[in-house]
Amino acid sequence: MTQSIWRMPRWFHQMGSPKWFYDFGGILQPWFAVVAFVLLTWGVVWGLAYAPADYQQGNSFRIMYVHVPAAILSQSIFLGMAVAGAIGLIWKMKLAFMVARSCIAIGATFTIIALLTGAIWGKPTWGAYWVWDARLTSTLVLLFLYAGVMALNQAISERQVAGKATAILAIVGTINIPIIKYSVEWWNTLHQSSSFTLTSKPSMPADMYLPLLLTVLGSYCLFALVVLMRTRTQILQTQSGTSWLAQHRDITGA
Amino acid sequence: MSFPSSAIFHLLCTDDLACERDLRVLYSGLNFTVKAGELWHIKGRNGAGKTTLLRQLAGLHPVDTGKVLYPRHATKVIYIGHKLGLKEQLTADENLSWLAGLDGSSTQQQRYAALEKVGLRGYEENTVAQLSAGQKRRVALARLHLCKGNIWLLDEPFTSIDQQGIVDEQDWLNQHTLAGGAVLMTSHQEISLPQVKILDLSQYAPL
Amino acid sequence: MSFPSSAIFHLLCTDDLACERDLRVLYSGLNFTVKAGELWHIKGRNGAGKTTLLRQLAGLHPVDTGKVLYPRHATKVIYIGHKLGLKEQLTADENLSWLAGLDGSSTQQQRYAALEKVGLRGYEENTVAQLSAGQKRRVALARLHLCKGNIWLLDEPFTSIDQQGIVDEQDWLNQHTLAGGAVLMTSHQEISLPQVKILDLSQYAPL
Amino acid sequence: MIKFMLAIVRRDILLVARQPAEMINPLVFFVLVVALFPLGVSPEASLLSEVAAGVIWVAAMLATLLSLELLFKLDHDDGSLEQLLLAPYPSWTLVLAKVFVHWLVSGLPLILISPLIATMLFLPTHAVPALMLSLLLGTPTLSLLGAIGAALVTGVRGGGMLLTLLILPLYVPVIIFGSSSVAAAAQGMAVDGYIALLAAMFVFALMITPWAAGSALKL
Amino acid sequence: MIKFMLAIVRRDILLVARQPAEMINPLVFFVLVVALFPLGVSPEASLLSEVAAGVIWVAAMLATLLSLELLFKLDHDDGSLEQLLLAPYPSWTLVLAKVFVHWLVSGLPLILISPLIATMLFLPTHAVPALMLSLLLGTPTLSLLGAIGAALVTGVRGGGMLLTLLILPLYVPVIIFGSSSVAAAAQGMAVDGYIALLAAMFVFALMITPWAAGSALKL
Amino acid sequence: MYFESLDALLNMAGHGPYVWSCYGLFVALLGINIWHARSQNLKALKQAKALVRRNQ
Ligand code: HEM
Ligand SMILES: Nc1ncnc2c1ncn2[C@@H]1O[C@H](COP(=O)(O)OP(=O)(O)OP(=O)(O)O)[C@@H](O)[C@H]1O
Ligand SMILES: Nc1ncnc2c1ncn2[C@@H]1O[C@H](COP(=O)(O)OP(=O)(O)OP(=O)(O)O)[C@@H](O)[C@H]1O
Ligand SMILES: [Mg+2]
Ligand SMILES: [Mg+2]
Repeated sequence: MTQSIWRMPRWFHQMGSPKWFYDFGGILQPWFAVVAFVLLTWGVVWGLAYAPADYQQGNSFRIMYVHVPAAILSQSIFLGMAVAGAIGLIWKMKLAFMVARSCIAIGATFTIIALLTGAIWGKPTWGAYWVWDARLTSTLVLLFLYAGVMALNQAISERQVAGKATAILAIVGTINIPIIKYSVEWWNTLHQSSSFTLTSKPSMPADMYLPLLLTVLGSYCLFALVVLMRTRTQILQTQSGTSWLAQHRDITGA
Repeated sequence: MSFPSSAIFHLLCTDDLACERDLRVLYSGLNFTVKAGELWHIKGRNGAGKTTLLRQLAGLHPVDTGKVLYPRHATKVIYIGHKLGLKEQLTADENLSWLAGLDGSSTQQQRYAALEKVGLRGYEENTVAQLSAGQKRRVALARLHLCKGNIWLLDEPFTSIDQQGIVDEQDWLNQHTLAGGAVLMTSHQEISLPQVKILDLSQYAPL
Repeated sequence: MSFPSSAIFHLLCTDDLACERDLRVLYSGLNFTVKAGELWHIKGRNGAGKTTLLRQLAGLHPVDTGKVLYPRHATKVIYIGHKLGLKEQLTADENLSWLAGLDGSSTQQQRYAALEKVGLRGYEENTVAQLSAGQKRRVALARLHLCKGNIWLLDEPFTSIDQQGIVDEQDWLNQHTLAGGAVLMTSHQEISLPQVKILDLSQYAPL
Repeated sequence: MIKFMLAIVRRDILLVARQPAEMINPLVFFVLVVALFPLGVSPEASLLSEVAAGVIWVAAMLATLLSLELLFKLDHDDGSLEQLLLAPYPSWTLVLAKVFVHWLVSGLPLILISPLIATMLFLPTHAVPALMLSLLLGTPTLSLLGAIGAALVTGVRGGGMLLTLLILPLYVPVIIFGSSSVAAAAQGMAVDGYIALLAAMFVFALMITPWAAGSALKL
Repeated sequence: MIKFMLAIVRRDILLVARQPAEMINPLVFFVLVVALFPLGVSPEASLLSEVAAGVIWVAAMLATLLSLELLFKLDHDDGSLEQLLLAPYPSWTLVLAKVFVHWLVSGLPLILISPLIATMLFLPTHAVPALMLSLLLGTPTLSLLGAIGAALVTGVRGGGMLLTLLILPLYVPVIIFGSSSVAAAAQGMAVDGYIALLAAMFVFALMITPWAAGSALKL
Repeated sequence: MYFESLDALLNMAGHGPYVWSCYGLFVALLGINIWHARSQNLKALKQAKALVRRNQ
C-alpha cells in the first residue's frame, strides 16, 4: 500500500479532511437524531398498536418491526465498514478508518438484536429458541465476524495500525459473507432436518409493511447518527493537537 | 519536496521528516543528506527517537509527515536493530545462510570467513541459543561482511560487545565508508573515527 | 568447604566455583568473598561466562562444582539480567508495584519517587511497550530504589542507557555501597568509582 | 505468603483487564467450536441432543487447553518468571495464584455461558444444573492439571503442541466423568456418583499439582 | 524471487527438522481429539459412523488452527520478520512460502493418517478416497485463510485466541463442504460437486490471501 | 388502534411477553449504544479543551 492505485476525486479529498467532516457532521447530526426518533417512534407505535395481527402467527408477528430492521442493518453495516476500510487503504485516508471503526459497535448491536429478537420470536412460532436454520446460522457467524473485528481493534494499541488491520479483516469478511450464506443454505437444505423456514415474504397489506418501512428507515438514520457521533469523537481524540481544532468554537466555547 | 539535482549522487535524503508518537512530537523538520563514504552518528538521550528514526529510514515505521528518499535506484539497505533477527534453534552458520539468501546467496566458505572476522571461529556450528549476548550480536553483525549493502542502518551495534570487539567494529565501519558505503548508526558510546558526522536529535525536538 | 569464621560478616562467598557448558569449561577455582560496601566489576570477553556466573550466584543456574554461600541469614538479592522482567502491557508504575510486591509492598508515592530518580518523570502511566529500549531498562533499574536488597547482581546495567544516565547510575551504585550494600555487576564499559574491585574471569578460564 | 500470592493475582488480573479480548477469548473459542460442530455434523435436533454432553465437555477442555499455553510462557519470555522464582516463597504458591487467575478467566465464563450453549445443542433443560455443576468441579481440575504441562514446556519454543500431548492423557478421566454425568442427567438418572468423583479428582489435583508444577518451573 | 521463496522454505523446513516434535504435534492433536470424541460421547459404531465426517473435519480444522498461531509470531518476536520484509521482494511471496511449509508440516501428515482415523470412527471404507481428496483440497485452503488471521495478530501478545476468533468464521464454508462431501460419499452419493467447490475455494484463497496477509504483515 | 384495551395491548393474546421483550431489547441496546457514543463524545471534548488550555 505504498502508492495510491487510483487518484482520488477532489470532492472526495475534501470529504477526507477531518475539519470538513467535523463541521458538516456537526450540522447533520441533530437532523439525523430528530428524523431517526420520529421514524422509529412512528413505526414502533404503528406496528405495536395499530397494525393488524397476522392470520397465522397472531400478535407475535409484531416482532418483525424490530427484527427485520436489525437483521438488515447488521448486514449493511458490515458492508459499509468494509467499504470505508477499503477507501482508507486505497487512498490512505485516516478518516475512513475512523468511520469504519465507528461502525463496529453499532453493527454488532444490531446483529445481537436480530439474533435475540429472532430467538424470542422462534419460541412461539417454532416452539424452540434456536434451530440450525441457514439464515440463523449465518447471522450467528456474522456476529462472530463482528466480534473478531472488535477484538482485533482493541488488541492493537496503535490507532493507525489497528485501523488498517481492521479494514483488511472487514474486507476479507465481506467477501466471505455471501460464500458463508450460500454454503450454509446449501448445508441446511441438504440435511433437510428442520422443517421450519422463515415465513417467506407474504404479500402484506400496506398496514403491515408500512410500519416496517418506517422502522427500517429510522434504523438507518440512527446508524448514521451513531457513526457521526463516534467519528467526530475520534477526530477530537486524534486531532487535539491541531490548530483548527484549538480554534474551533466547540473547544473555545464561543 | 525539492532536492538539488546532484541528489542523484546521494544515497539517502530526508525531506522535512517528522515523527509523532502518541501525540508527542519526537522530532520534526529533519533534513539531511547522506552521501557515499559518510558515517553518521545519531545521538540523543533515551527516548529521543533514534530507533524510530532508523526504522523510518528502513521503511519499517510509517512516515506520515515529510519524506524519506533513496535517490539512487539500486540502493541496498541493511538494518540491524535491537532485535537481531536470528533463529535461536539454528546454528550461526545456518542463520547467516538464510539472511544472505534474502537477496543473494553465499557459500559456506564465505560464511565461515565472515564469522571468523567477528571472532566466532569455532562457534560456527553452535546454535544461537547457546551463545552469549555479545556472541549473538556478533553473529548478526557478521552479515555486514557477507551481504553487499550500500547503506548500513545500525541501532546500537556496540551493545553487549566487549572492548576489543568495539575497536574491531569501528574498523569495519571505517572500511565500509572508505569503500563508498554509508553508515547511519546510534550509540551512547563515542565513535573514534575521523569522518564521523553527528546528527543530534535533541536539536530537532520541540521545546 | 572452609571459610574463615569472620565469614559470618560477609555477604557472599564462593568456594571453588566452576562452570562448564557443553563440555567447555568457562571458569574454575573461583574463590571470592564479597563484603558489605564492595562493588565488584566482573570482566571478561564476550562468552567468558559473566552472565552465567551472575545467574549461578542468584540461584538461577545450577551449581555443579563448588559452592555459592550466603553466610548471613537474611541476605536479600536483587538480580536484573538481560531480560528485564517487565510486563509490556502494564505501565511503568504498575510494573514496579508488582515487582516490589514480591517481597514487601510499596506506595504509589514511593514508586513515583523511584521513577523520578531514574529520569522517567511523566512516563509513570505509559505502558512499557511504549517506552524506548533505554527507558525500559530504566524502569527495571528503578526497582533498586524501591526494594531493599543487600546485594545487587546487575548484568550489563549500562546497556542502552545514555551518557548522563550512566553517570547517574554510578552514583546510585556508589550510594548503595556506602550504605553497606554490595554490588556485583558486569559491563564492557569502565566504572569510574574508586572502590571498584575487579574480577577478571579470563584469569579463571582454562588455557 | 498470602501477600505474595495476592500480588501475583492482582498483577495477572490487571494484565487481563488491560486486554479484555484475552478474557473473552476462551469463551469465544468454546462457543465457536460448539457452533461449528453442528455445521460439520448435522443440524438435526435428535442427533445433536444425543452428543451434546460430549461436545460441550470436549470443547470446554480444548478451550482450557489452549489458554493454558501462555500460563507461564509469557512470564518466562519477558524474564518475569525469574523474578517470581527469586522471591523468598515456595514456588507452589506462585502456581496456585496463577492457576486461580487462569480459571477465573477461562473456566468461570465458560460455566456461566453453558446454559446458552446447552440450548443451542438441544440438551434437555433438566440436565443443565448437572452440566454447570460438573463444569464447576471439572474446569478447575483441568486448569490445575494443565499447569503441570504448562510448567514443563515453559521455555520450549512452540511448546503449545507439546503441551497438548503432555496433558491430554491426564484429561481423559475428567472428560469421561464430566460428560457421563451430563449424559446421565439428560436421561434422568442420578448424578451424585459422578459429581463425587469429579470432586475427588479436584481435591486430588489441588493437592498434587501446585507442588508438581512448582518443581517443574524450577528446572 | 523463486530463490527468495526457496530460501524461506529451506529455512523453515530446517527449523522444523531441528525440533521434530513440532511436526508431529498437529498430527497428534488431531488423533487425540478424534480419540477423545468417542470417550466423551459414546462408543457406539452406528452413532460414530454418522458423525465421523464432521468430527474428522472439525478436528482437522482445530489442528490447523492451533499450529497457525506461530506462523509469523516467532519470526516477529525474534526480529527475523523485519529482515524478511526488508528483502526486495513483494510480501506475498513470503506469505506463500511460509504457508507452503505450514501445510507441509500440518496438513500433509494429517491427510496421510486420515484413513486410519476413518477406520477408528467406523467411516465406511468407500468414503475414504473422498475424505482424503477433500482434505487434500481443504487443508491448504485452511492454511491460506489462516495466514490472514496469523498475519493480523502478529505482534499482538497472546494472540492465539484472537486468531481463533478471526478465522473460524472464515472456515465455515470449508468445513461445510468438506464434511458434506465425506458424508455424501459415505451415503454412496456423488461428490464431484463438493470437490469442485472445494477446489474453487482453494483457488480463490490462493489468489486473495497472499495479498491480504502480505499487506497485514506490513502494517 | 387494533387492540380493544390497554390490557389487550399488553397481553397480545398471550404473545405479549415475547413481543414486549423484543421491543424492550431493541430500545435498551440501541439506547445504550447512543448513550455510550454521547458520553465518549463529551469526554473527548473535555479532554480536548483541557489540552488546549494546557498548551496556552
Ligand atoms: C435467531 C433467530 C433469527 C435470526 C438470526 C434471523 C435472521 C434474519 C435475517 C438475517 C433476515 C434477513 C434480513 C434481510 O436481509 O432481508 C431475517 C429476515 C426475516 N426474519 Fe428472521 N431471523 C430469526 C428468526 C426469525 C423468526 C423466528 C421469524 C418468524 C417466524 C423470522 C422472520 C423473519 C422475517 C419475516 C424476515 C423478513 C423476510 C425478508 O425480508 O426476506 N425470523 N431474519
Ligand atoms: N544455553 C546455553 N547452552 C550452552 N552454552 C551456552 C548457553 N548459553 C551460553 N552458553 C555458552 O556459555 C558461555 C558463556 O556465556 P555467558 O552468557 O555467560 O557469557 P557472557 O560472559 O555473559 O558474555 P557476553 O559478554 O557476551 O554477555 C558462552 O561461550 C556461550 O557459548
Ligand atoms: N510502541 C510505541 N508506542 C508509542 N510510543 C512509543 C513506542 N515505542 C517508543 N515510543 C516512544 O517513542 C519515543 C522514542 O522511542 P525510541 O525507541 O525511538 O527512542 P530511542 O532514541 O531509540 O531511545 P533509546 O536510547 O532508549 O533506545 C520514546 O519516548 C517512547 O516513549
Ligand atoms: Mg533505541
Ligand atoms: Mg552476558
